[in-house]
Amino acid sequence: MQLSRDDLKRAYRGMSTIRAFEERVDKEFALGNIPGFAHVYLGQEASGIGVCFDLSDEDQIGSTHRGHGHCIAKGCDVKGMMLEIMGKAGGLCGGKGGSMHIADMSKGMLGANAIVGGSPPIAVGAALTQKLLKTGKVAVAFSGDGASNQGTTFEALNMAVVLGVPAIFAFENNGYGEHTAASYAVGAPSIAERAKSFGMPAEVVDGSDFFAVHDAMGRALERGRAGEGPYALEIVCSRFLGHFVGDPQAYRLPEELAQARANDPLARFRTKVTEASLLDDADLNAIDAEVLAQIEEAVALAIAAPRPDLSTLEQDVYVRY
Amino acid sequence: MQLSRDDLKRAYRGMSTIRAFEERVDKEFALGNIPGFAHVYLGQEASGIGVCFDLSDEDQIGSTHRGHGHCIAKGCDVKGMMLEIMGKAGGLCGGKGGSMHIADMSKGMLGANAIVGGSPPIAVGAALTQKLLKTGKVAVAFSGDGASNQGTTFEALNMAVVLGVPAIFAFENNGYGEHTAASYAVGAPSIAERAKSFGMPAEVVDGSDFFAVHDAMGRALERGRAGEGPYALEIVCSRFLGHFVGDPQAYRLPEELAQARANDPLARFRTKVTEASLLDDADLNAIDAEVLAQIEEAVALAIAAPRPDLSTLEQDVYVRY
Amino acid sequence: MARKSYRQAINEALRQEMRRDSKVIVIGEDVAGGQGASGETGGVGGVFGVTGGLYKEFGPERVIDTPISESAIIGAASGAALTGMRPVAEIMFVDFVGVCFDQIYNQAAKFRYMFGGKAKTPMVIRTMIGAGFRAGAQHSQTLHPLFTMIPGLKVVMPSNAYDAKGLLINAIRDDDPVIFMESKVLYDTEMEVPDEAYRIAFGEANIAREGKDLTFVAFGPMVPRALAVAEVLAKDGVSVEVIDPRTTSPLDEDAILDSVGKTGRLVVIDESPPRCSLAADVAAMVASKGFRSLKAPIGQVTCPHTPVPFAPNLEDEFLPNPRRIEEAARAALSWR
Amino acid sequence: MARKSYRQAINEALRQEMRRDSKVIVIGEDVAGGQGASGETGGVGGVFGVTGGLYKEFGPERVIDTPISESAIIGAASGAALTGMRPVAEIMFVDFVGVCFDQIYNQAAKFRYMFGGKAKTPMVIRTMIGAGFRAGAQHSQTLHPLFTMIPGLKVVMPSNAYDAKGLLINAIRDDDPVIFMESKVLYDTEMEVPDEAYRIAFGEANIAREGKDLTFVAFGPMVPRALAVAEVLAKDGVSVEVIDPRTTSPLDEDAILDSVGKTGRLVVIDESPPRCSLAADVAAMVASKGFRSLKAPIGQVTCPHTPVPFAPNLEDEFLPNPRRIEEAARAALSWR
Ligand SMILES: Cc1ncc(C[n+]2csc(CCOP(=O)(O)OP(=O)(O)O)c2C)c(N)n1
Ligand SMILES: Cc1ncc(C[n+]2csc(CCOP(=O)(O)OP(=O)(O)O)c2C)c(N)n1
Ligand SMILES: [Mg+2]
Ligand SMILES: [Mg+2]
Repeated sequence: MQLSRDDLKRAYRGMSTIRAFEERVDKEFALGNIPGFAHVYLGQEASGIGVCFDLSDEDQIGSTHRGHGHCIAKGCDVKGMMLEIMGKAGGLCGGKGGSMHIADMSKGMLGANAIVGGSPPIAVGAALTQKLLKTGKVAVAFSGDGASNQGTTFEALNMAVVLGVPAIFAFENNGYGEHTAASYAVGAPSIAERAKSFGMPAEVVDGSDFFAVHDAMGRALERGRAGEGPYALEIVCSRFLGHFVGDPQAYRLPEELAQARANDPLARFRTKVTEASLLDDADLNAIDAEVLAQIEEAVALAIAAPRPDLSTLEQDVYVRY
Repeated sequence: MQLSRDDLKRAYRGMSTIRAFEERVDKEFALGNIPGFAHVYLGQEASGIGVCFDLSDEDQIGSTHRGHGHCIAKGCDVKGMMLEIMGKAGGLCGGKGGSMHIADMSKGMLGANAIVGGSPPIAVGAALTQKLLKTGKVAVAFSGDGASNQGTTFEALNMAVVLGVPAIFAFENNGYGEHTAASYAVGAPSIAERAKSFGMPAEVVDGSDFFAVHDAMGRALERGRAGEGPYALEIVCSRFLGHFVGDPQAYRLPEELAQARANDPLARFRTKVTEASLLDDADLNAIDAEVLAQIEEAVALAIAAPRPDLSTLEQDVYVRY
Repeated sequence: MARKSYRQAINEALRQEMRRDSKVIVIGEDVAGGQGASGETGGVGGVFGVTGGLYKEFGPERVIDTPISESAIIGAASGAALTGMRPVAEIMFVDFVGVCFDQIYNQAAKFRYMFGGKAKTPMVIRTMIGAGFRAGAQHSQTLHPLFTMIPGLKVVMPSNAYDAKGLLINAIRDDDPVIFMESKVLYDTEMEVPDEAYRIAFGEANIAREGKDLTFVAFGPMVPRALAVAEVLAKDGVSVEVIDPRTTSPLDEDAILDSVGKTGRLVVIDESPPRCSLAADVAAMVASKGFRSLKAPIGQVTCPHTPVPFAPNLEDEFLPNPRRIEEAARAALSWR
Repeated sequence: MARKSYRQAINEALRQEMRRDSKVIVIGEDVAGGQGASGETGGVGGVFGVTGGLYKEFGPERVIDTPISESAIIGAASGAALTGMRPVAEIMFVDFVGVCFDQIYNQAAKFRYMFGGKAKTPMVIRTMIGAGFRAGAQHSQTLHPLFTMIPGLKVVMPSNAYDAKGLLINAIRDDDPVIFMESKVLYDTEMEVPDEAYRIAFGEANIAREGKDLTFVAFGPMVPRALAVAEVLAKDGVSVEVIDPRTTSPLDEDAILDSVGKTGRLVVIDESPPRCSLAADVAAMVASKGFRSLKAPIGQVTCPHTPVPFAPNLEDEFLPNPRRIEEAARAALSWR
């Protein structure tokens, strides 16, 4: 698929935003400004952006505990996100959700999900809505390699085939579920082949290459929008950092980590578009600079913001009780 | 695998026992002598007997709601079973379990299971014991085509591969999960292929042919006993009657039911062994007669037996509390 | 108005709501029946026939049969609800919730709160509850305490056909996730049920019988039992008030406290093992908020701390039965 | 004897039991860590390091890492237990039980009863509980009521390192399924813990502090909070008895009733939403069996009927905090 210069800038801006956001989360976490845990998306930027690039606000996604990148890719406001992650008033979920529960219905973002395998069934439901209302839209379930072994995920694959809904299963295989390698925990030779055996097309994609992801997603989308049923992508990518911010990662050799960095999706994008003279370094650097400023602003805002009012504690459990 | 005359008699006796037992359950249910539900195994006799034929009491099986055949195949006492199914004192579970919860640890029968997909994870655990204690024994998980779609079953498949345990997944595909066809509910082209994609050998077997089942199980057992890991069988068979005793089955055409009967596993066995002059009709008829007498005795005993003593109500919740 | 069974009342509620609102869909195992089979499709309507006929009227897009995959059923319902539909999902027997519990308590019930009030999940989970059917330990539970404890979920336990219809219509129109617990032993009980649609609000108890000496609080299938014992006691000149809260979450605390304020004596009749039960919940609430009114210890008639046994005599003894209810009533009455 | 943290005490219990009995195995996600990875294997020992070092000593056959498949983990444990092993399975955060609940309550906990007493299932499920970690709605629950209601399961909630060791050893040697709930906020708390193995029996409460004016009953991480408030009240001359039941099932009813018999006033402090909670359970039990002793309504300090909020100030307010505990105590004391 041929992308315009504007598209390319938009793609890079997305990846750059995730990169800057997550590096800052890592830093703010170390500074004690982020309560709880945080799982950052560094190294996987091309996946989220590639998958979500052609989605509208009416296409839906379900995400994971490692959801910041998906949120950004789906158009969530980074200020609202940073406020949320810091547990502040004005956060996308009023400070009640936190890093693992960011959602924005208005953007078709049905929620990060702290339960591994939580999202795929829900995404099937969103895809069912798309089918029943004949919207021509789709629903994407992001899952990790680890989540690919959860019973709920398997059920969702089969259900999507049986109901013939436009669900796209984006398996982000970053090689690890926490501290255990996918090579150990996924008994199957391939997540994509396993998904295919459920009765849907599936392919393995180089997840550090935005263009590869975007192309594959194009095929998945075509099928979904045409009402032909589900699709699965195994997006092979790398986690630059540990499972959660602070994980020392003794289980990964330095060489492996170096290799991941050498395959940096932003760098690869830059090389590709500059070598093809589609964009030049200045274009990309300008985006990086804008993005950094935007994140800086979000962080400043979030740090300065107050905590949610205590009166909100018992609000919004129900629409009405 | 060459079977002796005694083996053949034993195989036929097993199938005949299941047949007679289940036909009687159907009848006693109609007479009001069996409380609750009953799911009979009529038409699937060759599967249970073929799978369990070479198992010892130390090999374990986990069963389903349609478990009478598995119990008989694994050597459970038919008197104890009939008492149990009628809810009487002296039943295999003291009358507390009923049709869907018959178990006999001394026979390696870890329980019928009224939760679809309940058994496979448990069988993986039993297989783990076999592996850790290096017994050379296996554990079999019986599941239906319907159960093949349950998340717990999928997890068990993957877990068995990852842990490398001697679990054998016997998927009895009788074409229906309750009143819904497998062709609708199993999105995959084949249960066996789907299991294979998890990383284990798998094959489709004619489940109305005792010899085919027994042969395939031989291959599964060989792998299991050698400590080489799990195996899956998709055993294609027919349910002669409805899902539960009393199901009118308007969703199945008479032709389909007739076809199932035409493929009767007992009749096929008889034809095969008599045509090959391995056994003659008289041998088989004698077995049928013996079996009928045995079932008659079990029923008479069970009908006459008292209900469990009320003092047992609060017993055996715990070993000690 | 005509006599209708509890089953028919539920069926009618579904049908009327589906006619009224095209966003209402039914999804579950065999809610149509016969999909992919050689014979008739849609002739089953659930193992107990409760969704009978809906497939014929509304077709496969709105009466959706599924594989045996309860997590995917609940997820499909909640995902559809988040995005604009009003699904009515069926978990055939409540006992099966263990395979999909995460999708209920961590997902559907929590969305609204976790997402800061910006999502709504208008879905109903219909399910069958209760012992007395000789269905054994994994098909006879009630498990309402499990749901009542979940913030974000509403829990409905109709005890008769009239309530079943009005409460189900209310559940379908409600914007929160609701679990609707149908008593399988009540399906064939009949009474007058209006033909038109009507709503019964949640959190409003029904005073099933007025009285002044003793209060019974009972849930779902225990209500007819409580009424029967009240009738027996009436012959002895004891006047029992029977409260049917109809929903356990929200719970109509006022109705219970008012009644105990009048009678001073309370027996809670609850079909569940005793620990962390609704009986305990109500007893603790009254012991806190109605302390001054209490003239006797609160009686709790529950099941024992055991799984549901299969044998009919054991199961009958397991259930809060008339003898045990009456004993508890007399103990409460005799306390000075 | 040496000072050990709650984490170390648990680790030591596991290690000693694994040394004693080769049938004891540990199974769960990342209980070893690093399987299949390029670097070190076994260096993780659980996300909070509780099983640290076990892999190095006992190897992959006894410290078994699994895929993220909790139903298969619990099933693997119960199937192994039925056939002769004594597995200790880990469900990392208790919040995840929803994906494997069937394997706990319908399977492992019911085997013995359903099978007429002919099976035993000696397994332990270790899991982390509680809020205060800013981990959000799906990683901060306690859920002990969910387990306490299950016939066939035993439920352990250690509140300190000494108890943690003795209770875990007892759990491993117990022939029934036991859920062992570790408080993540207590992992780093230290005290003197004997080096040798010792057992603490289930159903025997610890009188964590003696007193005569008021009884506190608290569970797990709420025990230190109860003790702290008791200390504050002592400065005002109020003598509070603090009961730590240690196991919620079985529950040491006698210890609670004896204490209330003495003090006449009870506040239950329970980290869970209020409905069908342990607070309600204990309050109802005392309101039934200790009715005559009660001089004041029973106070229940619980969380509100909400999911666990993420923002630290909201979470601190959500938890039964010292202010709310003290208020409840003063209300109970002031009642005439
Ligand atoms: C049901 C459940 N089990 C376990 C966990 C703990 N956990 C959180 S993230 C994670 C690893 C997930 O791995 P993967 O799906 O590959 O995603 P990644 O972290 O690599 O993005 C685990 C085990 C959980 N949150 N939910
Ligand atoms: C978790 C769960 N969901 C649904 C049911 C209800 N149910 C009992 S048997 C059955 C059909 C099972 O089909 P299959 O696995 O093919 O076995 P078969 O009855 O054909 O032997 C269903 C849906 C159940 N018992 N457990
Ligand atoms: Mg991963
Ligand atoms: Mg079947």
